[in-house]
Amino acid sequence: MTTHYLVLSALLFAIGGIGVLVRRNAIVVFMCVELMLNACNLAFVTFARQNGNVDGQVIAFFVMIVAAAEVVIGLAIIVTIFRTRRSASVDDASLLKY
Amino acid sequence: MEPAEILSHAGGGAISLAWLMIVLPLAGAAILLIGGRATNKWGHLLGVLMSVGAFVVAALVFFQLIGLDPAQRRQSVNLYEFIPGVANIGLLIDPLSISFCLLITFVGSLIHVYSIGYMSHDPDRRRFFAYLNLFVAAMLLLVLADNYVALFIGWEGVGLASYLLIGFWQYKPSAAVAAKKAFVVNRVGDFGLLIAMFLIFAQFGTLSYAEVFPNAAQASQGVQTAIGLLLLLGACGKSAQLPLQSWLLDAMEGPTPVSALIHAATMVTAGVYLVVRSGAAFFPEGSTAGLVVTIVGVATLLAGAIIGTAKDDIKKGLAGSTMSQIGYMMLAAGIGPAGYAFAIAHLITHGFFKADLFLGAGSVMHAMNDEVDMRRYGGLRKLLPITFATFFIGYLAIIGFPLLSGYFTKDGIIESVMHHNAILGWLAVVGAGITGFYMTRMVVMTFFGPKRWDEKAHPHESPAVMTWPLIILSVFSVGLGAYLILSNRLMVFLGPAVGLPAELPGFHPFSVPGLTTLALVAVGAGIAIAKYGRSEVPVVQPRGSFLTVFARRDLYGDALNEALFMRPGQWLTRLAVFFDNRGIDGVVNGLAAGVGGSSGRLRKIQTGYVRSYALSIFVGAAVLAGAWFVVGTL
Amino acid sequence: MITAPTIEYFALAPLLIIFGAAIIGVLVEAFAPRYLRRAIHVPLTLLSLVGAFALVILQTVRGVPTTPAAMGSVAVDGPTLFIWGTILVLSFVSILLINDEEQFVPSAAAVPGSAEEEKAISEGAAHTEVYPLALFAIGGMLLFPASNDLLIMFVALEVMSLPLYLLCGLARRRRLLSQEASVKYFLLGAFSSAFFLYGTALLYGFAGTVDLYGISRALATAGGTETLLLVGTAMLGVGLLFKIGAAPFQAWKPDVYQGAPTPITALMASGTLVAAFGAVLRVFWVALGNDSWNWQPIMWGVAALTMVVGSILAITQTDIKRMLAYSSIAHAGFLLVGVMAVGDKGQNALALSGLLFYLVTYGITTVGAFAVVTLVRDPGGEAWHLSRWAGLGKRSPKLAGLFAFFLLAFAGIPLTSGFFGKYAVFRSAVALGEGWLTGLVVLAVVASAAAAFFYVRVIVLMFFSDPSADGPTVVTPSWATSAVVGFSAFATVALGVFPQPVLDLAEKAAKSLFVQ
Amino acid sequence: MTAIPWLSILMGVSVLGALGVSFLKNDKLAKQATLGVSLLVLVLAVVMTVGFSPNGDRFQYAETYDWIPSFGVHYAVAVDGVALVLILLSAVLVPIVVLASWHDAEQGKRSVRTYFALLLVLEAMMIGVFAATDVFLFYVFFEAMLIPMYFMIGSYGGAQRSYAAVKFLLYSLFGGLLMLVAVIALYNVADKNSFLFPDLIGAVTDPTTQKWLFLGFFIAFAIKAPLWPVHTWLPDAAAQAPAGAAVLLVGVLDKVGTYGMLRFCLELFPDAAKWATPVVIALSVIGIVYGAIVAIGQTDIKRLIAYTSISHFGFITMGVFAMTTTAASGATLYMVNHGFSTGVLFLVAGFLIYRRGSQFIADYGGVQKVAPLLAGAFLIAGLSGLSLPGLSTFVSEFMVLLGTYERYAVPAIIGTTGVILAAIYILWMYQRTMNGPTAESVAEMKDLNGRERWVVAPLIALIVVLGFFPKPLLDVINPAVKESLVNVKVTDPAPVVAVKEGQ
Repeated sequence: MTTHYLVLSALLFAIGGIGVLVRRNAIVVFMCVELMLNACNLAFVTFARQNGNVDGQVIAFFVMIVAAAEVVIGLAIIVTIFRTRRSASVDDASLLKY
Repeated sequence: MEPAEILSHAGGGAISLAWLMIVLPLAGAAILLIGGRATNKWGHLLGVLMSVGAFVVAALVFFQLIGLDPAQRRQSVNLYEFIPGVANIGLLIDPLSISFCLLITFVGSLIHVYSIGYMSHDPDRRRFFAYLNLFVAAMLLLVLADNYVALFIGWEGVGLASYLLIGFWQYKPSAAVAAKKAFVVNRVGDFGLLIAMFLIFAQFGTLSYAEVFPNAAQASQGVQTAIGLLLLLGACGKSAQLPLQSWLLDAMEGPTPVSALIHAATMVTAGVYLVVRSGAAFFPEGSTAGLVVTIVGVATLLAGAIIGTAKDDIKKGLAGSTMSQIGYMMLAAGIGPAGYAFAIAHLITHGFFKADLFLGAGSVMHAMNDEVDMRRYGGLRKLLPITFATFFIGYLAIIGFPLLSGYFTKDGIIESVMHHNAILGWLAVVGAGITGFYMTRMVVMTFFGPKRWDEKAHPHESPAVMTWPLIILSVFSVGLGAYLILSNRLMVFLGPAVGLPAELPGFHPFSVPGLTTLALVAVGAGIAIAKYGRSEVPVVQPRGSFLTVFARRDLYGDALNEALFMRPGQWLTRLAVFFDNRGIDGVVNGLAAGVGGSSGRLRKIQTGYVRSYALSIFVGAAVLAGAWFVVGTL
Repeated sequence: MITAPTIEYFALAPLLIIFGAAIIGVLVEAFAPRYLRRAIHVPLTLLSLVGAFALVILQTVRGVPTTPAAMGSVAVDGPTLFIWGTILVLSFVSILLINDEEQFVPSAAAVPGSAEEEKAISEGAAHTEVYPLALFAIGGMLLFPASNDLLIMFVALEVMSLPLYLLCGLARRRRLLSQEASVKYFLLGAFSSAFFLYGTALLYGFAGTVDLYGISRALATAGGTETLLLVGTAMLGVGLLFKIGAAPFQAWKPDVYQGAPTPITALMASGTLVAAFGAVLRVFWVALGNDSWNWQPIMWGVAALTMVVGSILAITQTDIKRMLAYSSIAHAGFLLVGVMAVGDKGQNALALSGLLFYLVTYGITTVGAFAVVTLVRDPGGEAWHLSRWAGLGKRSPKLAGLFAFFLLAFAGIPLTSGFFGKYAVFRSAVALGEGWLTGLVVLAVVASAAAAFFYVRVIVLMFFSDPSADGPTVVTPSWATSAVVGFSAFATVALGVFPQPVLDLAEKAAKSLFVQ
Repeated sequence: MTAIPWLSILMGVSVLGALGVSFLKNDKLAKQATLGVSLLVLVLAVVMTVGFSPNGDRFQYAETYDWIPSFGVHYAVAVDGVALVLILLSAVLVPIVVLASWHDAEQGKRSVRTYFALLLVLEAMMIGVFAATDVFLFYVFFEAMLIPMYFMIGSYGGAQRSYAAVKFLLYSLFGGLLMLVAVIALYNVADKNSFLFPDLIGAVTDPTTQKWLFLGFFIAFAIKAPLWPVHTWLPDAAAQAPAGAAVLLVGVLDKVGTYGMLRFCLELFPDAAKWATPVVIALSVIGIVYGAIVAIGQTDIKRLIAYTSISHFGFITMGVFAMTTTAASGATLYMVNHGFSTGVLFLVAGFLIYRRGSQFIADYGGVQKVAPLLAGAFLIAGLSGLSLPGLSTFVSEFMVLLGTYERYAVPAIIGTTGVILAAIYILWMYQRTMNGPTAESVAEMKDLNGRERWVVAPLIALIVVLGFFPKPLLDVINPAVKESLVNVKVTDPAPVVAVKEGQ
C-alpha cells in the first residue's frame, strides 16, 4: 500500500535530480533541489505511516524549516550573482575550472 | 731436489734490515715529490744516493745469506699485519729474490748515474729521479714480497712508475697515449693475477708463499693448472709476452734510461720472476701450465725477433729484441727446474747487456739530438768511440758471440729446452739466428757505412757521467755469463729457492744445437752486412715487401687489438650511454611526464559547469548505490 | 501525555555558548551603530570561542559522559570533545584571519565595479555579519560530529553550510569568482544534502528510527541485505563524502576554495573537514559498524580514487589556493584509509586516535598555509598565480621558509607534524593486518610521493628560481595574522618533534570510542 | 662504556653550530665559525673513537630515552664498529668540504651562511642516521636528511639544479615512503611495542612477511645507494650539486643505503636476504660493469665521477650480500675509503671546474704543464678511484672481491673486469684533461692555492696511510661485521685445502 507513495517519492526525487542536471536557470535548478527535499518529506511521512510512529511527520516539519532557510540564502546568492551578471544561467558562471 | 722450506727469520744481521732496501728509495721518491722545486738542485743526487744505498743493503743481505747453510737460505721477515686474516707485509729473502735485488739495485744505480747526464737539460729532472726511485722501491717490494698480496702491491707499483715514466714527456700526445696503453694492457694481466689470488685464497685460505707452496700439490690438478694459467696471464702483461705484447713498443716513448731500466733490464722480467717463483707450485715439470708457458715463450721470442728485423727506430728495434729475449726466459722457465737457473741467468745477463745497448742507443740519440731513425745515422763509430765500443760489446753479447755472457746463458736455455722438447728447442735456435740478423743490421746501420745524418746535427761523445755506466755494464756483459753458468754456480745457488733438476747439466760447447746456433747467427749477421753494409741504405724508408711491412707493423698486433677490442668497446660505450640516457632515465622521466600529462588531461573534467559537477555527484550516487547493492547482496 | 525532555545543559554548554554568541552578534548587527560593530564582534566572537574551549577542557577534566545527551540526540563523548577542541582552536585562528577586513567586500549587494561599490569602499563600509555567520557555521561544525541521530545531523549540516555559502561570496577581490564559488557551493551543497536527507528517509524506513544506535540495532537483527538499507546508506554516504570532498564528489572543492575569501577557505579547509570527518566516523562506525564488510569495499574504491585524483590533478595547478584544495582532497583520501581500519575495540581506538591526530595536524598546518597566502599580494589582491611566487625565497626568506615548511608538512616529511599524522593513520590501517588495506596504504604512500611533487614544485619556485622584477609584495602581517602563522608554525614543529602529549589526548579521547 | 653522551654531544654541537651560523650577519665570520664547529666535531669524534673498545660490547656509547611511547619510538643512539667508522668519515669530510666550498656559495649570489648552516645540519643528521639504533629514529633521519641536501643542490647547484634537486628528492622520497610501510609493518609483525633494533632482530619469522618487509627496506636502500637500475638520479644530482655537496652526497649520504642493507636488510630479515642474494649480486655486478662502461663514455667530468661511484657501489653491495666476513668487512671499509677517494676526486674536479668554468672534459687539455700540483692531486685521486694498490681503495676492493669469490666465484670474476675498465675511464679522463699540449683556454690556470692544498693534503694522506696500514680501521670493523653475520646465521666457507700451519 505505502509502496506507491515510496515510488512516487522516488520519482519526485529523480525528477528533481534530473532537473538539476538539465535546467540552466539557477532559480529552476534550486527549485528542483527543493523538489528533492519534498520527495524526502513524502518518504518520511510514508515511513512514519508504515512504522506507525510520528517521528517521520516531525522530521518533515524540520525539513520544511531548513528548506525555508535554504531558500532565503539561496535566493540572496542567486540575486547577487544575477545583479552582477545580468543572467541567472548557471552555465555562465564557469570561470572557475580545471 | 725440492725447494727448501721457508723459515721465519730469527732476526739479527742485515736480513732483518732488508726492508731498508725498499724504504730508502721510497723515502727518496717521497722527499723529491713532496719537497717539490725546493729539491731541484740536489734532487738527482739524492736519487742516486738512495739507489746506491739500496744496493749496499742488498749486498750486505746477500753476503749474510751465502754465509748460511743452503737449507737455511729461505728466510721470511714479517714486517706488519696488512689485512687482518688475509695478508701481512713481509719479505722473503732467498737466493732468487736476492739475485733480483742485486740486479735491480746495481743496474738501477748505474742508470741513475747515467740519467744525471742524460736528463741534465730537462727542467723536470728532479721529478724524473723521484719516479725512478719509486720504481726501484716498487720493484724491490715485488721481488722481496713473501706473499702474493705484497707482490701485487709492488707489481702495480712498478706499473705506476712505468706509466709515469713512459708519460714523462706527457705534453707529447703520443707519450700520454703510450703510457695509458701500457697501464691498461697491464691491467688485463693484473686481472688474471687477481683471479689467481682469489682462487688461491679460496683453495688454501692464505696467500703467503710459505703456506701455499708446500700445499699446492693437495689442490686438484685442474685448479693447479687454472692458477698457473691465470698467473701466466699476469706474467704476459708485465713481460710483454703474446698476446699482451703490444704496449712495449709504444713504451719507447719514455726517456731512454727508462727504456733501459724498466722496459729492458728489470720490470719486464717480473713475469719471468712470477713464473719461476710459483714454478715449483703451479708450473711443475711437465704440467700443462708449464707447457703453455713454453709455447708463449717461443711464440714471443720469434715474434719479437721478427719485429726487430724491420724497425728503423733504434729503440723500437731494441724493444723487439727485448720481447724476444724475455721469450727465451719464459721458454726456459716453462720447462721446470732444469730451466729456471738458465732463465734467471739469461735474465741477469740480459739485464746487463740490454741496458748497455739501450744506454748506448741513448748516448747515440743524445749525440744526434734525439734522432731515433737509424736510416739517418751511419758511420758514427769514429765520432762516438766509447759508445761504439760498449754498444758493440753489448751486441756481441746478445747475439751470443762465443764466451760472452749471452753465449753461455742463451746456449744454456737452448740446450735445456732441447732435452725437454726438441721442436721448441729448434725454434729457439731459429730465433737466435734472426737475432743475429737484426742486431747486426742495427750496428751496421748505426756505426758503419757513410754518414746519412743532415748538417744540423754534429755528433759528439757523451760526458763521462754517461759513458762510465756504459763501460761498467759492458764489462759485465762480457764476463757475467761465464761466471754464472760454468760449474752451474747460479743453479746451485738458486737451488734452495726454486729446486734443482735430477742431475745437474754439464756444459757442452760443441753440441749440435750449440754449433747450429752459432752457424745460424753467423748467417744472419752475414745477410745483414750484405744487405746494409755493402749496399746503400736509403734515408727514407722503402715500402718494403709484405713481410717487411708485416714485421714493421708489429705483426699487426695493434690492428688486431683495435679490431677486436677498441672498436667494439667504443661501440658498446656509446650504446650504454645512449641506453642510460634514453632507456633507463627515459623510463623515469617518461613516468614523470606521463603523470603530468594525465594530470593535464584529467583536470579538463573539471569543466567549471556546476551542472556537470551535479552530474558527477548524481552518477557517483548511482554507482555507489549500485556497488552497495552488489556488495550487500553478494 | 508528553514528558518534558531532559537536557544536559552542561554537556551542551559549548554549543549553547557559540550559538548564543552568534545570536547576540545578529542583535549587534541590528542595533549597534556601524562604527562600533567590529569593535564588539571581534572580542565577542573570540571570547565565545575561548569560553567554549574552556568548557570543553573542563568537561574532559570532569570526565567524559558515557551516555548521549538531550534524549540521546547529541553525543558528547570523548571523540566529540576532542573534535570540539580541535574545531574551536582552528576556528579561533581562522577568526583571527577573518579579522582582516581587507579580505571582505564592503557591500555584497553592490555590483562589482559599480558606483555604489566605490561609495561603499570610500565609506569604509564592511560586512560585519561575517562574525555571526562564522559563529553559526562553527556552531554547526560542533553539532555535526556530535549529533547522534540523523535528523540532528542534517540540521547541523545545514547550519554549518548555509552561512558558509554566504561567506564564500564575500571576497573583496575577484568578486565574480567569489560569487560563482558561492553559487556553486550552494547549489551543489543543497543537492548533496538532498541526497543525505533521502538516505536518512530510507534508513528511517528500514530501522523505524533515525537514531544511530537504533539503526545499528536494527542492522544487527535484520542483517545487511535490505534494499532500503543499502540504497539508504549509499545516499547518506553521498551527502557525507561530498562534505569531505571525496571523489567523485570532490568537484566543488577546488572551485570553492579558490573563489572564497582566503580566511573562509582556511575555516572550511580546517574546521569543516574536521567536522565532516567526525560525522563520517560517527555514521559509519556507530550506525553501520555492524555492517563494515559491506561498506569497506566501496570506501576502498572511494579512498583510492580520492587520493589519486587529488594528487594527480594538483600537479598541474597554477592557482595556489586551487592547488591547496586538491591537496586537501588527497588528504581526505589518506584519512579515509583510517576510516576503514575498523576491527575489535582496541583496533578501533587505534584507528580513531590516529585519525583525530591527523585531523589536528592537518587542520593547523592548513590554516597556517592559507594565512601565508593572505600575505603575498599583488596590486590586484592576493598573488594567486604560482608563477608570481617565483623567487619569493629571496625577497622574504622568512615567510617563504615558513610556507615551505608547511608544504613539507603536507608532504609528510619527518620532523613535521604531517609525518606523524600520516604515520598514525597508516599505522592503524596496517595494524588491521588485512592485505587489502595494507595494499591501499602502499597506494597511499605512492600517491603521497606523487603529491610531494607539487609541494616541492612550489618550493622550487620560491627558492630555486630567480625573482621577477615586479614580483608580489609581501604585506607586513597584522598582529592577528602573524599570530596565526606563528602559532601554526610552532604547532607544526612541536607536533613534529614531540607529538606525544597530543597523541595522549587523542588516545584518551579515542579509548572510550563513540557512545552508543 | 662511558657516561658521557658522546653521540648526542656530536649532534648537538653541529645543530647549535648551525643555529649560530644562521644568525651570524657576516659571511666571512660564518664560514670561519662553521669551520670551527666542524673541526670541533671532528676532534670530539676522534676522542670518542679512541675511547671505543673494538672487542667490547657491540653497541657502545648507548643512550636510550622514550621519545614517542605510543608509537614505541625511542631516541636511541649507539655505535658499533661499522657505524663508528662511518660517523668518523662524515666528521672528517665535513670540515674539508667547508674549506673546499669557501667560495662556492658566493657564485649563486645566494645567502652564504645558509649554505654553511645547512652543511652543519646535514652533518648532525649524518651522524644521527648512522648512530640511530631505533629503526624509527633511523627512518626519521633517513628522510629528514633529504631536505638540507635538497636545498643545497637546488639553491647552490649548476644550471640544471632544480631539475636535479627535484629528481633527487622524489626518487629518494619514493623509496623512503615504501620503506615507511615496511617500517610500520615491521612494528606490527614484531609486536614488541618497540622500534629498538636489538628487540627487532629475529622478530620476523614468517618467510613471506620477511620477503615483503625486506623488499620495502631494500628498495629504499637500493635507490639511496644507488644500485642499478635505479641510479639515474645520482649523475644529475652529483653533476649539478656544488662540489662540496656532491662530496657529502656521494661520499656519505649514499652510504646510508649500503649501511642500511648491511645493518637492517641482513640482520632483520636474514632469510629473505639470502633469498634475494642472487638477484642483488646480479644487479651489483651489472652495476659494476655498466657503471664503468657508461663512465667511459661521459663528456662531463662530474657525471663521469658519479658513474664511477655507481660502479663502486656495485662492489659495496656485492660485498655486503656475499655474506662472508672478508667481503662484508671489505664492503664496510669500502664505504669509508670510497668516501675519501671520491671526495678528493670531486673536490679536485671542483677546483678545476671553478677555474675554467666548464664541466666538459673537451674544454681542458695539458693542465699538468701549467698546474702540476692540481694535476698531481687529480692523478692521485684518480688512481685511488681505480683502486691502485698502496692506496686505501685497493684494500677494500680486494677484500670485497676476495671474499665474494669464496662464495660466488663467477660474479667476482665478472666484477674484477671492473678493475680494467676503471683504468680506462680514469686514465682516459686524466689524459684528456691533463696531458697533451696545453689548451690556450687553460693556459692561464693557477695552481692550487694554500687553502686548496689544505683541502687535498689531508685526504691524500689518509688515502695513502690507509692504503698501507688499514689495520686500525679493520680492527674496529671486523668484530662488528662478525656480529652482524652471526645474526644472519652465515658462516664463511672453509678453504678447500686444509693448510697445515706453515713455518
